[in-house]
Amino acid sequence: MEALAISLVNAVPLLAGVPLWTVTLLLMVAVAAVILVFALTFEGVGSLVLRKVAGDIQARIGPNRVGPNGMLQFLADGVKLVLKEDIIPANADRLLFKLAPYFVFVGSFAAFVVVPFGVGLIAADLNIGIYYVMAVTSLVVIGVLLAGWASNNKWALLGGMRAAAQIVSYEIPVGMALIPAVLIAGSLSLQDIVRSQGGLLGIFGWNLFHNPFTFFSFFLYFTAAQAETNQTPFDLPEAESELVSGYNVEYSGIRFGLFFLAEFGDMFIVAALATACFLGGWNVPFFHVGTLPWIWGNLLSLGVFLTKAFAMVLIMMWVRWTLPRLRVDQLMRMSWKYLVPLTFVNLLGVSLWLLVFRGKGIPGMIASLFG
Amino acid sequence: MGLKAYLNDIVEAVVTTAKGMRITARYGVDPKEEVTLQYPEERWEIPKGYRGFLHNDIKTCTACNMCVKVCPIDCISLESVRGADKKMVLCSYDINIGRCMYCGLCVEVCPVNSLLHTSGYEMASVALGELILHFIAAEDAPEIKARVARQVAEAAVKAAAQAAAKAAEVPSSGTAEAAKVAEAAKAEAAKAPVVEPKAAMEEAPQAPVSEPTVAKEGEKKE
Amino acid sequence: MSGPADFIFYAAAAMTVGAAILVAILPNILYAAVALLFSFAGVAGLYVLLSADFLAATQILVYVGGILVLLLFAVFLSNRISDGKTTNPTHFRLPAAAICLVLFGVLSYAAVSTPYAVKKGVYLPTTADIGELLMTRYLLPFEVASVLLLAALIGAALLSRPDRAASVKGEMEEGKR
Amino acid sequence: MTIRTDALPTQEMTINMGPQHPSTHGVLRVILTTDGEVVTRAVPDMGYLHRGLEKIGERVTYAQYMPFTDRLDYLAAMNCNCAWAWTVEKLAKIEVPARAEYLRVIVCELNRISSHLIAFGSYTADMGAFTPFLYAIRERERVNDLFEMLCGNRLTYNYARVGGVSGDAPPGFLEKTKEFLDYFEPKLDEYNNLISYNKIFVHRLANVAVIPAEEAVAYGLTGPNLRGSGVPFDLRKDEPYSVYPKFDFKVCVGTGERGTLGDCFDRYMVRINEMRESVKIVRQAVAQIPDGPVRAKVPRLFKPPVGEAYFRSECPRGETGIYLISDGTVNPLRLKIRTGSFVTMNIFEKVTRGLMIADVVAVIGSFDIILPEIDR
Repeated sequence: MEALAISLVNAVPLLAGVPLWTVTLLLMVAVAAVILVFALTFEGVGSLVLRKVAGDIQARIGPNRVGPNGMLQFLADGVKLVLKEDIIPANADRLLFKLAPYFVFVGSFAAFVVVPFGVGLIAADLNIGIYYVMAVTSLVVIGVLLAGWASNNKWALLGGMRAAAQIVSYEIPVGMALIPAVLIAGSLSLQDIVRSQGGLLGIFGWNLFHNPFTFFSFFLYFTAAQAETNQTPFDLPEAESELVSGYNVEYSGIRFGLFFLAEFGDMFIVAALATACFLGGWNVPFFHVGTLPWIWGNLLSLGVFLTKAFAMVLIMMWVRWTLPRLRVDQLMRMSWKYLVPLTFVNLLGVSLWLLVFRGKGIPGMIASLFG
Repeated sequence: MGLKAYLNDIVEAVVTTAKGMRITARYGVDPKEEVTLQYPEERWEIPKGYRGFLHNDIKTCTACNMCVKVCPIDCISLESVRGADKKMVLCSYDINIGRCMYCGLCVEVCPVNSLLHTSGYEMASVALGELILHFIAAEDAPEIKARVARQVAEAAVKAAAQAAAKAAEVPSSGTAEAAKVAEAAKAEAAKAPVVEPKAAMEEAPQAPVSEPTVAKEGEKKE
Repeated sequence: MSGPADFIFYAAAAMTVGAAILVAILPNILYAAVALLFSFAGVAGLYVLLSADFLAATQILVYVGGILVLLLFAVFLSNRISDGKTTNPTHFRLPAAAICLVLFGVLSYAAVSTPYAVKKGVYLPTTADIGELLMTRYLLPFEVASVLLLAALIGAALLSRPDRAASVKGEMEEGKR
Repeated sequence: MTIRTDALPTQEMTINMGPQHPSTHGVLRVILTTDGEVVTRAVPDMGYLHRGLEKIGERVTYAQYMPFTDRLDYLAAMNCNCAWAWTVEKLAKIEVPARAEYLRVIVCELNRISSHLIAFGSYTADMGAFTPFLYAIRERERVNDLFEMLCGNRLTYNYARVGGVSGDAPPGFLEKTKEFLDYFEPKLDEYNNLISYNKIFVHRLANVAVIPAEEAVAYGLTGPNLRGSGVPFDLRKDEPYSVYPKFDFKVCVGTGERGTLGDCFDRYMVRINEMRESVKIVRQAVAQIPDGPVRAKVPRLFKPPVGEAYFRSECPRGETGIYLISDGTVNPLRLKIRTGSFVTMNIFEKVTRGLMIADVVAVIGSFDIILPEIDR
């Protein structure tokens, strides 16, 4: 970021008099704004697509009244959420009730900062990238717990407790399933991980096809991450048919909107991490994006990345509209009895593979066989 | 739980999920599977025996009260007066369509098929009172009553005159009865309201025109 | 360090200390927990300023995502949550204050008297170094800590596991009823 | 599955589930006492939908009561209609034309299909899968179309009459019925692939709320809830009425294929299999239906002889028995209705003890209760 600021100061003579840190700060704010706009747009469009996909799968049409073919439904929803009365229950804990949605939203939104959208399109290429995502999303737990408690509603409380227990226990398999990608790249930075899957092997350069263990890792990650973001079949915290709506049952208006946005934000983060860690990120198959001019390279890689990520989001929606929901003890059992041991075994397998074959994957070995 | 069962569990979960997802995918991709009817624009074909809103053709209605009696929830109310020909004349016929449960019992019992189900099913109103269908406007009721009363009175006067004539013609047979009839007719005529609204006299839209003659014939038969 | 970094340092420090004070004095235990969250966040901010990014993320992940959640769970489970009032009773104010003052004195003496090897802050990735150290120099403490945690885990699992004999007995009693 | 928390006692919590709750299938209120997520006691509180249906029956005539039976179980109104008609006919010993009986059986079985579809759909929705619910609704619409064609209404049919049915099948009805059956039968396999044998779904249902056969009998369960416990009791076979003896079908019972006999999964599977049997019955009835009148001569002011009659028939939610005392006037002297759902609620408190909140939803769904039947 500072390098960018220096180049900006050099390029624009008008900024010469301004202290460097001010430029950097302004730049940071601008980038954050861009990310926020992207996140909000995705969340809006995502909600529309979710409903459209639901409609298609359920042999009906889905929203089609607002705008051409229902395209503007999300704007109508957004306006509705903003204009709705913001109700705070009489016996709720007012301060925590108001505070909780922000924790959830911040926790979800902060993760967008390290998503590698393109060759040079990343808000902050932290060298602890993946770890950072895991850390900030833990804010969501606190927000959900407080929301459940502050509502002074037993269903909300149960939902909050469920959510917290679920997110905490699924953090482990999620982390363990992502480590193979880290091991292969030798870095926690998401950009490094994406770069490690480049090269001229095309889609076989992806970590997904690196070795059998990474292949399973991807599915383990995807399953566990679905649970961590409370997607069906793991949507117990807001299980509509059991807990009415879970931790957000008492929320209305824009505060509910924040929970809603955070949910879609989490969905994208999961898809983006899966894309970056296993599906080659912004790498264009058989093509080195870095050779293109800055603008075109970035646009191309952005397109590729978003395509992959949205495909993942679609698959999540597809799963969501197919499967029933687990029970809370089964959910825990699934994490501790199935996902955690499997991810550990998988991790061991990947480590051994890397040790034995000196970091080379199956496609790499085949490629070297043919020279 | 052995390792085999453990792995079987996982495989089964994956396989059954994949099976389900194949089905949902098929529905998701195939646009022919959409069954939604875009209601206000598209409508479904209403079958012949559809039980929609009730409609009473008051021209044929004989005010027999069958529908009122059979209705389990008293949503039909009817008021009628006896006309000059001893037949009932409707002066109000209301169906509370907000209360009606479209069971069709009233239509079934209607002897002259004047009460029918229409194919209408859309109705919305902001006041409960609007849900009461008046087949005869409420303000027409006094008019009809007055008109019928007038006709009854006229018929009674005529009948009395005839009876008197008959009595005069044939004094030997049944004088007492004839006199009685004449008395009754006179009394009835006296009962009829003296002040009649002018509007009713001027126009009687649903007036059963041939009633007085029919009445005469009926009496002659005696 | 330039101006803004100093400002951020003081802001983070103030947040840490201020939130910590709030934790101590707030009567509502849940508010105290939220204040603790801000305190942890302040500490994480300080770590970031010290170029210890891995540590900062760990701070958030472990303390906010783990410890604090556990704390909240404990509060929820041990109090009459349906009453909607969870208070933090304040007893023994004077002795506590005295002990805290003594502790503060000791700590500040240690902080002032330690000869720190102050280097100019260079931003370098620390993750690899931490990993390397954990696997070489500090392998023994690391493993000891792991074994301790494992023991604690097994113990917790054992404690929360329902007594098999008791449950069978319970079922029989239920059958009698 | 029972979870014991004797070792770690915590404070119990009382939660109101309902009367407004998405998965109590109406306005049932369940007072849950829970220890965390484990239910220690679940007391159903009924009566929010009480309309005095039995008392109404003593104030209206025999013919007028027919629309009220629609409201007894609005998802299987045809079955209730026919039950009332059969009871009154038993009381007054009225001979019903054969065609009318066949039509009744056809509509009863079609309505059993549509009712079980709702049971299946709402159960999967309770379990978190929303898509099968809409598929079920889609199929049910077709049944409703058939009924609309037959009697003009889509939900409250009021089709049966004392002495027959309200009208003969319009031309094309039987063909359309066949068309529907051909369309519907493969869908059952699709449901099974989509959700019935889904691992998560099976795990949610298997071994939950097991009702042993003797207990089910002792508590007076009937219908699919009884058959789910493995008791092959079906009034259509065991106490045949109408023209049921002429059809070849089998009584579906729970087999405990995925867990213990008598668990939620068995009750669920019985309904799925019963739909298949109903398809079979309707096929045979459509093939055999004779020509002729559809209504016996019954005086308009119908006065049955003094006496009493009890008639029970197999409704989708169990046995619906109607007890009728006539004093020779146009109104029944006393009317008592025994419904499957109400009796089923007796065992609710017993089977939900020690389950989790999510299981309570599963139990309510597996009983396939309907509130108008419970409260009447």
